Amino acid sequence: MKLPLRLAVFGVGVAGLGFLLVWGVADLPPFGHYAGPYGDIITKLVEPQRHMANAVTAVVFDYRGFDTMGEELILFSAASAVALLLREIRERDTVDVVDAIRSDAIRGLGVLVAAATLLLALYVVSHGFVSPGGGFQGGVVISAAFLFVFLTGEYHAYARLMPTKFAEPLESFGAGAYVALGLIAFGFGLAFLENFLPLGVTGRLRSGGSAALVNWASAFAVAGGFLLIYAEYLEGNMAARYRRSKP
Amino acid sequence: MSVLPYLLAVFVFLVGLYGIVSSRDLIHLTVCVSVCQSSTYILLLAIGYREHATAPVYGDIPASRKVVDPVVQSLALTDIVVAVAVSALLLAFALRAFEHEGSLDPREMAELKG
Amino acid sequence: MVPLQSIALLFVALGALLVVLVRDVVRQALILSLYGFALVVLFLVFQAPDVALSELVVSAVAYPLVVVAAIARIAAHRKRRGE
Amino acid sequence: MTPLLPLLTAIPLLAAALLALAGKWLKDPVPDLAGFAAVAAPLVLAAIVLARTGGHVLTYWFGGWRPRAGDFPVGIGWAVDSLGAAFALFVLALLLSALLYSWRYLQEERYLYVVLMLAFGGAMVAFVQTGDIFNLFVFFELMSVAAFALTAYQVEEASPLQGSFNFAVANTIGAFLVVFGIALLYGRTGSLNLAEIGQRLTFDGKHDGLVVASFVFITCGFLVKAAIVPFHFWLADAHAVAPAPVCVLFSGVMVELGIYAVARIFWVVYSGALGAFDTPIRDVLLVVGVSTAVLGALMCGLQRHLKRMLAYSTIAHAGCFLIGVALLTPDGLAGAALYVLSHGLAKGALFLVGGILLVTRGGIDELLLFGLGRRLRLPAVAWFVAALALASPPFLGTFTAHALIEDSAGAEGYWWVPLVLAFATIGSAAAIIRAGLRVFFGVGDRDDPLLSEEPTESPPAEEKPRLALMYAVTLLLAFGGLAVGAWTGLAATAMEAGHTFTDQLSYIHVVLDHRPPAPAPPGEWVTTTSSVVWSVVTLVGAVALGFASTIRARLPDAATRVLAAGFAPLRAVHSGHIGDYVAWLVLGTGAIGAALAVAIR
Repeated sequence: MKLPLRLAVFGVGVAGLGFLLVWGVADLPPFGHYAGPYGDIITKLVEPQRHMANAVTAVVFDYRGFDTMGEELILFSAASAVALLLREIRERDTVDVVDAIRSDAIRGLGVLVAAATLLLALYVVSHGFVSPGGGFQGGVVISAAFLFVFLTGEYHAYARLMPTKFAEPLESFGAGAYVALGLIAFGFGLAFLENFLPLGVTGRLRSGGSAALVNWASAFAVAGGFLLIYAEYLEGNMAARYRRSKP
Repeated sequence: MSVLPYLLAVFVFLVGLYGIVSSRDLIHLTVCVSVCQSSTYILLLAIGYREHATAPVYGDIPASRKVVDPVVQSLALTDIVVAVAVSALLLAFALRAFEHEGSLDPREMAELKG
Repeated sequence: MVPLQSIALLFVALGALLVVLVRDVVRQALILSLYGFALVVLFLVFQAPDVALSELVVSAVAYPLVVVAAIARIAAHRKRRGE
Repeated sequence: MTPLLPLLTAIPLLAAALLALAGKWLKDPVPDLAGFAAVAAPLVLAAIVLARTGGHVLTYWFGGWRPRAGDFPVGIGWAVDSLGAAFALFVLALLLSALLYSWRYLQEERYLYVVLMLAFGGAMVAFVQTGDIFNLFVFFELMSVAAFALTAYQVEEASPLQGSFNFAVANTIGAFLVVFGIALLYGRTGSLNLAEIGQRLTFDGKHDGLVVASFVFITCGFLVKAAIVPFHFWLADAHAVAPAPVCVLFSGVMVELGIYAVARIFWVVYSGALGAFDTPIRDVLLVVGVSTAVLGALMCGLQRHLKRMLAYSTIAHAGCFLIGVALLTPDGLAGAALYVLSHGLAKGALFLVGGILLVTRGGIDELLLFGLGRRLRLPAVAWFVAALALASPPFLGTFTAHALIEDSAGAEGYWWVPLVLAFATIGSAAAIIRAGLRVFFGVGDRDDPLLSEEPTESPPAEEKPRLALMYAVTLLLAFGGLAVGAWTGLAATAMEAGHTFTDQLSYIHVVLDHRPPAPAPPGEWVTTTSSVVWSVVTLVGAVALGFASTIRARLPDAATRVLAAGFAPLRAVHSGHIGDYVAWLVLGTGAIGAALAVAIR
């Protein structure tokens, strides 16, 4: 179809779809007046049942931990597929790589910022049951730490720190550990992904029972998955970019 | 006023769809897909919001405070991961398709016809 | 609804429109990042700090960067073909 | 048995992660053997589960969050009835066949292929068992992402990756529609458990905008996966580029899961609230199903790329499945279930023959392969046996499925349904027979003015294909598809399963109140004369049209021109342009929504 015809088809469709969308959301409870009950029941139960201060993390890793397992596997499958698809192009394109940024100050700064981000990430992961944060967000921040190394232009440092050979096992390990933790509970005669450790004290770092382990598994899976995606996209580029900047 | 945030989600969704339909570049199109997806987080979080309520995290606040719904937030978190995973994959497809066709314009690569 | 929420809503609506309407992919990636920040603010005023944190890292920083990387690859490829 | 339910999905998923971790260091046959084991073990479990579900609904609560009777469910629950268990078993059986077949079929990074197949299979198994709407979405996405990746697997090939791109974009937008529907339902009921949502909607008794819109969004979202017109465009593109063993799963179960989800959501969530509007819902779904069946049947007569032709045949049959479900009767659903079984096996065999042609003859194009398959006797047998199974011959193949749907339609006053089923079956089987005659026997002409030009696929790298294993799997599937119709006892079992599936109240009681399900009335199936007559008509029609199609080039020029001109718009609509596909998707959702809005308001 030519663009005008396509837009005409789309326009007619959008009239119907838009009407349907508006008609549907108009019957929702007014904004700011969520009627429950799911979230309310959880917020009441989470402290006495789970000794966790962050209800969102409790839902993600405990009440609905099985969803999160599926989610880790989505990331795992997608990242593996991206690696598979782009690796071949990259191998074809890659040539010698020379670092463009030669200033020691910038290099030092990059590593410093990366280290600080990594520390922050570990804090975010470990405090997931206490404050906003947790395995998913923390995992993303871990991967961001390595991005800083990349952004300051240290290809060799970056390649040493974060080659795909390190990201790939990390994500597989995280995803596998998540499923395995489910099966461990199973081995104890409990339900799949049921808590099998003491719950600890609310507000302390070591609260949350075995959901804390799930939290870490998820952090590894997310960090590994994101690192792999960055690596596959950025590394090929580095090669292209540096080849051009080569004298 | 009380439906405005919901209408924002509807608007963003439709705008994203328009972008996909009218796009002339697979990378542009992929970004429009992610705009479309962001409408789902807006809708989810808007549904779970409560007036004069705080986030469902009880660091120092008394447990009697009204809080917003934690479930929609966890659903939105899941949705974000899914979004990035799919977008990364779409970009990879676009790159490979470019390798093969030498173009990113969906009009020029309609090899699968009929 | 508080004023801050209205402003955030407005910015998100504008951002979405701009991301879609800008046809140049490099500029689009930049605006995508700004749109991500608008969403972060919206999620904060919706009392969703966990979601805002993820959105900040993923949609405002990491994803636009990946898009830019993809664009750069295409550019490099085109250049090589042209040579 | 119930405590073992999560293993059905946990074993393949854990194996996928472990294989990805260790795959690089494993010597050649180990990843494959691990893959077989990781599918065979849950396959055995699924068979046991199926045996235990007869008349029961098994529930399982993850994380130990089993609610007390009457309490609000805070965790994720699975609820497995006979139909769900049968589907899980079927998924795993086809997955094992595909893995065995592809032992030596694909070479590049092959442990990753096994990894993605395991994730794909594990996701599909979870998808059919779950009783939680967001969990349904999560595994829908996992199966989609694995499927996108698998279409693009043969990275060495120059095959257009745009097929995968179109597939991914269309299905992702379908998923957004599903999320919108879920969000609306959550805003109304504050729950994600299917039984709880169904109970609350029924208790509310409202049929307002929210209920109708969420129903339309979820239904249309899943119909994208089911390749129903006008959401079907991606399917042919994806099948044309995906490896043959992957197509077996796409056509055999993935598409069908879309319809399964529509049925599950309709009966558990909406059948109470929209109970008074059975007729408009039935009519809208029937219109959509009939258009799909007709369009698929017409399009497969125009394809020379064998996998693409088979993909359009899948679309024709998907329309028939939807017709069975759309009757909104237990028997129609039972017919659709049997149809899925027989079609999945037969269509699987056909794709595998396509793969054998690729490996041994280096092509997948009907006219380029003309007569080249003469010495491939066993694949020829498999091809024609599978074609026969799909042609609904008396007491074989899809016969019982057709008969159940036709009888149920007759009881509801839809006398024309057998005509549509016959049209779709004749069109699709004739195209398969035509291609088989040309490729394996060199019957008819080498040129055909009605077939389109397609890029041809080059064969995957091949060292020593395990042809014996490939032949064995292919023949097994083909004869399995034929045997389904002969096993008449299966019809009665399917009817009982259909009753359990469609009993909303009983499902809710089982999940929320832990009561035993209401017993289903014993299924009793008698062959009617009209179903035998229709089956003879379709068989004769398919064979006659199949032979006639091989010599289409001998038609007078004027007739050819008229036919070509008639098909031209149909062809033009399938443009390969993703923007077009999304425009149609929006139009379809809008139209279905408008029709239901008018009828229900």
